[in-house]
Amino acid sequence: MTGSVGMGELQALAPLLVVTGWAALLLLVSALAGGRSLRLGPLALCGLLLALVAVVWDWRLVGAGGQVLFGGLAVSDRFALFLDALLLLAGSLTVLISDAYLDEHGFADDAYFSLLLLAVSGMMLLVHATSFVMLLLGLETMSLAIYALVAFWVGKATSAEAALKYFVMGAVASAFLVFGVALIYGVTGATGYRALAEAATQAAGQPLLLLGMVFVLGALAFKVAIVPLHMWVPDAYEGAPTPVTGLMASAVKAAGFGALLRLLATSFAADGLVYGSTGWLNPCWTLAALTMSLGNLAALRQPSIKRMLAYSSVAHAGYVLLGVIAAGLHPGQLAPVLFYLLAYAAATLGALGVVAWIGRREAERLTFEDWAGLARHHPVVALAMTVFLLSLAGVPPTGGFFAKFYLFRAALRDPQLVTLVVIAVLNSVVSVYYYLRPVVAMYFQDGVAQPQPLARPGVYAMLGLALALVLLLGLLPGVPLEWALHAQLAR
Amino acid sequence: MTKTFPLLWIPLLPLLGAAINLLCGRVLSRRAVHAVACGSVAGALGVVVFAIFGRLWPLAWAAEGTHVPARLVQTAYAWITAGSVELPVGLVCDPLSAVMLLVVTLVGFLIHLYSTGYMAHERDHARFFGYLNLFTGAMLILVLADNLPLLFVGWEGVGVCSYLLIGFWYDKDGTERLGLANAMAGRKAFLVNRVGDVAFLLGMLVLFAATGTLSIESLALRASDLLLPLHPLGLGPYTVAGVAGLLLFIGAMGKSAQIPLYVWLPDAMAGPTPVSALIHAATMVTAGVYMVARMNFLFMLSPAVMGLIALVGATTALFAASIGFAQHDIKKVLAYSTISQLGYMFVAVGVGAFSAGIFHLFTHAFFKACLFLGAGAIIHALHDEQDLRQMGGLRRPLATTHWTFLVSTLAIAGIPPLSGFFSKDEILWRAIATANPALGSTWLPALLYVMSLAAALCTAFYMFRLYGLVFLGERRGAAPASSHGHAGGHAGGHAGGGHAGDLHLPGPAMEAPLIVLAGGAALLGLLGLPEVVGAWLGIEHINLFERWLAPVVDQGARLADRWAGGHRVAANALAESHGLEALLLLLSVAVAVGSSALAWKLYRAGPSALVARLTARLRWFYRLVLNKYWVDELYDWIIVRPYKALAVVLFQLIDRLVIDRLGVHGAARSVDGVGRVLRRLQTGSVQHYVVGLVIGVTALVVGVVGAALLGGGG
Amino acid sequence: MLLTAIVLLPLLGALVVALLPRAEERATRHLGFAFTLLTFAVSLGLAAFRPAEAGWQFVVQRPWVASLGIDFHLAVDGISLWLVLLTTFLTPIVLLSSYRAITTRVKEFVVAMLVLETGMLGVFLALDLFLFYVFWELVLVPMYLIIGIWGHGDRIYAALKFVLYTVVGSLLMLAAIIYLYVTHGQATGHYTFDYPTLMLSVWGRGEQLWLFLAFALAFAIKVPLFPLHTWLPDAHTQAPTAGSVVLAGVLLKLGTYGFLRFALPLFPWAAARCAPYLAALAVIGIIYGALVAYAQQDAKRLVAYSSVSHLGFVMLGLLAMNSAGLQGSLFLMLSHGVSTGGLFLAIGVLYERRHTNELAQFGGLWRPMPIFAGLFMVIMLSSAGLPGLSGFVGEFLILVGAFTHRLFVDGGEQLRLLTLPGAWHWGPRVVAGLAALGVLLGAVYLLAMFQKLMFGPITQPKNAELRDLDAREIAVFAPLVVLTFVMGIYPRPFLAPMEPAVNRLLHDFSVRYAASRDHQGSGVRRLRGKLDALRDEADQATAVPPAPARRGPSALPSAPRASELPSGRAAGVRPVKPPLARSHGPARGAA
Amino acid sequence: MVPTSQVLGLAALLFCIGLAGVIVRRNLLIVLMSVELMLNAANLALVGFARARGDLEGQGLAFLIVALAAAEAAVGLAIVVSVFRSRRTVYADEVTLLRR
Repeated sequence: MTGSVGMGELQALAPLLVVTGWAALLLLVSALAGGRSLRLGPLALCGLLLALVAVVWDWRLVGAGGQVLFGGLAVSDRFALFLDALLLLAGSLTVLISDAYLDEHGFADDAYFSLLLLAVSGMMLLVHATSFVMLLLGLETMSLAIYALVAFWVGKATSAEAALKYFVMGAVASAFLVFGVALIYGVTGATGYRALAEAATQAAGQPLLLLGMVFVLGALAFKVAIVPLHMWVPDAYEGAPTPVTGLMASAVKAAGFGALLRLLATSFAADGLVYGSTGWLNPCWTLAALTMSLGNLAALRQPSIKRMLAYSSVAHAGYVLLGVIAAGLHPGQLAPVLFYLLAYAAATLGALGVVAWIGRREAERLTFEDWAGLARHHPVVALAMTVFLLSLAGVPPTGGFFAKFYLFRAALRDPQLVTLVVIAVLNSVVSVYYYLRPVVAMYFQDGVAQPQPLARPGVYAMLGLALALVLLLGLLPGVPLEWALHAQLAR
Repeated sequence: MTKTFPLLWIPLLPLLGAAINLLCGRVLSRRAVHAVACGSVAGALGVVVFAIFGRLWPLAWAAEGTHVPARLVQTAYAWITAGSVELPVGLVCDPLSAVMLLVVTLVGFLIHLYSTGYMAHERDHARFFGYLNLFTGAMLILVLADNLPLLFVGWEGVGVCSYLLIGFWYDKDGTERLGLANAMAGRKAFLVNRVGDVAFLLGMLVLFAATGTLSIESLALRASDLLLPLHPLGLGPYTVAGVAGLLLFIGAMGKSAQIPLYVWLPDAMAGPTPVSALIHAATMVTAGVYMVARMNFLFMLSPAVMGLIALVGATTALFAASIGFAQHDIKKVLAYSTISQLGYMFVAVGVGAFSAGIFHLFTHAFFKACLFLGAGAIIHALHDEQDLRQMGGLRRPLATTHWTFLVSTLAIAGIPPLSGFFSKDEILWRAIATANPALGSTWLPALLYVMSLAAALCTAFYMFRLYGLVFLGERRGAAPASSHGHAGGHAGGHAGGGHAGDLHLPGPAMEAPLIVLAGGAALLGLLGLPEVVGAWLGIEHINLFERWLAPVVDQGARLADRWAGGHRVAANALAESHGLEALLLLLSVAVAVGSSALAWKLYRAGPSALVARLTARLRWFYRLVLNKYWVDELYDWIIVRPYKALAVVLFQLIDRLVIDRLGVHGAARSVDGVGRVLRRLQTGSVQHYVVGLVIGVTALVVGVVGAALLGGGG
Repeated sequence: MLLTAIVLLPLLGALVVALLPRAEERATRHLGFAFTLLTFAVSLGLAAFRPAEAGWQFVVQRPWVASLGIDFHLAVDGISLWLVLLTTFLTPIVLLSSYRAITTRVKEFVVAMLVLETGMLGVFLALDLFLFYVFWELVLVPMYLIIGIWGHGDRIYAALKFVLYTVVGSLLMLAAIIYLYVTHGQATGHYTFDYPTLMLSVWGRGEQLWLFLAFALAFAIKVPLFPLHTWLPDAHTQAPTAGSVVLAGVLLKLGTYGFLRFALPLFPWAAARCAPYLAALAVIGIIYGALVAYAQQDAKRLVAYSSVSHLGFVMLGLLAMNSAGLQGSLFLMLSHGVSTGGLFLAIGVLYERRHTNELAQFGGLWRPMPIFAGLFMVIMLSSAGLPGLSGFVGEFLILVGAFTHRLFVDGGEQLRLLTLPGAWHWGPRVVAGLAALGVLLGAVYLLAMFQKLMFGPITQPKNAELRDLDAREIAVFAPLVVLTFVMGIYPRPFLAPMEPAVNRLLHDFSVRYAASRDHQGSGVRRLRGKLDALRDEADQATAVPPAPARRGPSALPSAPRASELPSGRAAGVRPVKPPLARSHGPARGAA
Repeated sequence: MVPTSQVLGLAALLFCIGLAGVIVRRNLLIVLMSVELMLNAANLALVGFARARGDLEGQGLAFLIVALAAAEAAVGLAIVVSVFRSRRTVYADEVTLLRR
């Protein structure tokens, strides 16, 4: 335990507190506002940015060692803070674009933003959690808020359906999680990661423990859409309001992987649980291969760009998993995963942002035909979209390329992963094909009618930021890389 | 005996002329174009004359007796240097190249002059003269080169020029048939030559690999390397000299139209007649002979190849001559006669009589050029009529042409004392008087002699048939309307020529060259009187030509003595007896005169009844000869068509089907198929998804926990 | 500095052009053209190149991503010198030629062209493998757009085919590059992509084979080598003239350059094993390309196949691995860039006038357009390898190189790079002989094409009143034709700077081969002893001595460093699947 | 005094029943209830273990989960209602607009 108890913890908690508080504040404001719809977007943005400041502030505060919170239930270390920053960034971008999106599609925005902030706070809790209690709390906060956001498209059948599927699957998943927690608790008597870590080293081989581990990891794998637990993704992503889709693709995934990494690196780090036929590395190898391949292959033939991006997010989960495996083989190697999550978040948010931009109340314009000839009428946005797609495909000089390179680099440190890297490479080849389909439509084909996109400053600001981020990560990756390298787990 | 001399100017002048005419010919006046063209060649001629008689001659005198050839050299600059390859632009003028230089520049100049009249009505004459100059330049490079790659530059350069000049009338009279036919002929010439050139290239590679140099002089110094054994394709062993010599000779076959690569030359007559005279009679086609003589040391080291050369030469001579019998196109007759005469030259070099070969080349250049130019004058006069059956009785109207033509005909027929007689007889004599150890020392000379003699017989006959059909008897065939004729019409600047009836008479620009060449054809034989004459007159070395060339062309014999010992091409027992030589001399005279007289009798007044009966009697032979033994058709069937077919098949089968359809598209389609299947799995029912989730988790459980249980909870 | 300027000027130009209003088409064109001209002018600064020196010159080296040892490292030597100049020379010509051809979305076109130029120059100049790869991929996108937007016919198919073909190779190459980087770092503790530094180590034979194949695939596709060539005809046929010219003129050379610079010297052992097969493919390509070209009805497609044939020559020269062969290859690369580029320009001229490439549509063009015909003929003859023009020099040297191929490496072992194991006397001489056949076949299809276009009477009335070249077009062709003559008549100045660089490369190859021969097993091994030559050059290359900042990991917080310390070399590529064993890497206690 | 193993067995049984319910029942409301059943199975296990170990962590966790279950139920019902509003059905296999 560190010396400073009360005050230090509060400071370390500042980002979380700000976001949660702000969510409540927004709720309050909208309640006071009564029926009058007022634009809470800017307010929400302020909250997120404030939290971002807090994160920067904490970064120096907690130092490399990190700061334990609530007597070990959670921790505030640079790993968590890095992800916090990522989540807040993703949240801010979502907020930026949501404002226009909401009144375009006629949502009642009273609860939307507070839900959004709530979701973000849940995710932050998720990455800070060092005990199953906090894990559950964070997970459920996040999930419930997201369910609601997905269903937010009132009167739109697909929205409700998406929410339903996500919810049912999610509920089952959390049931597995809880049961897994129970089993682990039963075997080791531990609900905190550290305690579990010690206990697990003794009880490494025990079937019940392994069963519990599988359930817990399975539940998290579900959240980050690892094949075969991915089947909800395309439907939920497609049905949800596009900004929410962006949030799910970027933030939820990041948070899920954050929790997964922390759990694996602290609790399930005992050799017996990591290596060999009973370790988690082994199944992860298979899952990673499956996830990349299936995600990419299924994306090939999608008629809807939104759905295609959904599958692409599945594929990227596979790449990240590759990074997780590398981290498992070389503990401490978290930077590749973090950097990848960041680059992917920027690119996918941008791409979905364009999807949101082009869609109007009367027509969501998701098919490739709808995009034909876009480059003629809106060259800049078309270029931006191209950059996002290239980044997703991992073509230099974009962030996606550098992230992929950095990931492969980490993986190739270990000869055992060469095959998996080759599989990943071949997958990237496949992915190039479908990532280029929108480009073909935008540049090589001529559109029937000139689209009237959602031309609002918020939207353009969001796209501009995403674009800048993608290019920055590609051209000057040095600085963010330093941060990612410093983002170590508390020890 | 070596001096430096700015030889570069010799090829440079014509090349500059070409540049001027090709770049800005269309803005220059017709007169200026002519001036540039003829002027540049005349300049080259001037330099050559000065170089030879002013510089080389004294050297040669000084070097008399020694085996060191007199040489003028110049190394302009380093051309290609990479790794072990070091090729300068080095020029050398020794007695051998001197002869060629004289021929090329002198005959060349005359033909340029002639062309100013002949092409007077041509629309883009600037292009014509540009090409002609370009050719002259390339030919001079070929002659002067002191290393093989540079020689190859000229070698292919003249090929290109002939390609361009044959196809000069690429849209002749705007008629589909003729225009394309001309272009095709040009292409054929270039490609058949390329076949030879590839062999030539390989020959150079072999030499370089064996000796590490391609400079002709240093190759001669590496005779020992040239005798190293070689196993091409694991066969052999052959000597380097053998393999390289064979390859180089194949190159010569192409350039000098020997069997089996002669087919392009007859078609090449599609070009303007001066071109036929310059390129396809006097100079370019003799490049092969020149090259063999130039590389004599190489060939002398491999008797087998020498024998092959002689045989090919003799066969070609006879074969082509026989075709000459029955051709109706005046230029075709001359073309086949050219082929046959080239055959003679190869017989000569094949039996090691290099000087004799070059001598025949020298005389042939004059009388054949004269014949072609004469034919040109005739065609010109008859408004592009080339068919012998439409001619006759031109003796009086075309007096000058007639006389010069007659002289040249006598010369080529081998009637003494005209030049052709001496050069050809020298060859015949050396053919029988030389033994080749590789191919039997007795039967080969006999065979060569007989074939050559037969060829001589044919030559005399068809030449006089030609003469008779053109000049004697009465004019056959309707006089074509004056309107028809050259593109551009006859109005306007007529190089001094006038009209007689429908005839279109040559002007002085055309007649002067004829006279000069005829003079050459008549007298130049005296430079190479046979030894037997010398014996009678009691003069040593009466054969000036041989004396002049000896230092260069005997080099091979010396090297062969040194390295190959007895195993070399050398004079046989017969060579000593002047009696036999005299006898054979008389024999050949008899043959020439006899067959000439026969032809004269048969064709004095157009084709006589006897001819008709003969052709009727020997119809199959006549048809065979008339259709040139169907060689073109044969090649078409065994080479051209299969090649086209193969190309199409490869494209459709390999590229389109195997690689694209099966390979590329196949892979794409299979990946795509997987994608479709995966989409099917997404049924949309949430409960199926839950099943998927359960399956996944169960699989993990089985994987991990199962392993643990089996592993005894290790 | 100079090199930085050369590489980045076009990019700057692209940015500037991108800011112009799209209405200003003329201004856009002129500005773009001006920028390419400027680039060319600047690149003439390379005249200060010291031809006698083998080493790197004009070195630029700045850290880019310090923590990973990625540098912005450019340098030029006798091998890349002319390729750079070729690029800067061709691009303005191409832009000029496109003035009338490209009428839609001019701005995008100019931008794409400029970006493309930066990419190509970068590939030739980059000495940092990471940087090299970035430029390599940077070339892809603009070319893709050029084919897809301004192409004709089945352009989308062609564009996709081009990209996917290329990506297949390049991504595997990326994996190989990273593997080099990681293994080198683990063995030496010095994580770097620096090519001269990597040249100081050799990899185990097994690894070399896979790495070489990964590199070779990427390059072979670009070249393109025989079975991988089918993207080229489509790309050429559908691309706009400008695209085809750049594609044939420069892009294809990226592949051969890659072989020469990276694939062969980095993995000499594997290269020696694979060379015979590559040589066989090259020869097949020479003959096959020439044959198939003859079957084409479409002029562009015909020339495309001619490229396959010519690049086969280049590959053969590279594999001959002797001074003559390599210099011949480099020279033929230039000559092919000029002549084939010229051919595509010429066909483009016809397309502008008649909007077709069908040979059957033409004939007798000499009458209406004599100037054009003349220039076309010179270029055609050069492409046919006529002595005295540029094509011959390269082909001749390559044939000499291949025919006299005899390679002895350190320790006197003789390598037979052109002899297929077990094939009946399939030796250098047969290979060269077959290749020489290409000289003949080349003339066959080129003359056929020329005749179909130019000779015979005019069959289509449309052709009767075709304009001859105007001043602008002559200005486009003149430099090419002049260069064709110069390179053919006085090639020495072009060859001179190549010699030392080529010899150095040969020396490196032989030393590195010997080293990897003695290096049983797998893993990285630093070259010691007789490597002074290599060492010196590496030192002179890294003018900026590796500062601690560039040693990457050591500058980082404890955890990563602990794990990035030179590990005990996880040996070789072990059978991968299950179970994943504990890595022999860093002691996990450190974490 | 029931041994922990039996408690665990019962919990597992309940969990499986709940899972089966989720998979086979068409009616969404019953699906929701099945989910609750699964959560409670977990709770049972927790409590059982807690008793066996005699510490309170398990109990606390159980309480938390009860709360979460309640929240989930609420959101779930809301979603089912909105589905019913838009589609006029509560049968899972009829809600398949999004597929392929």
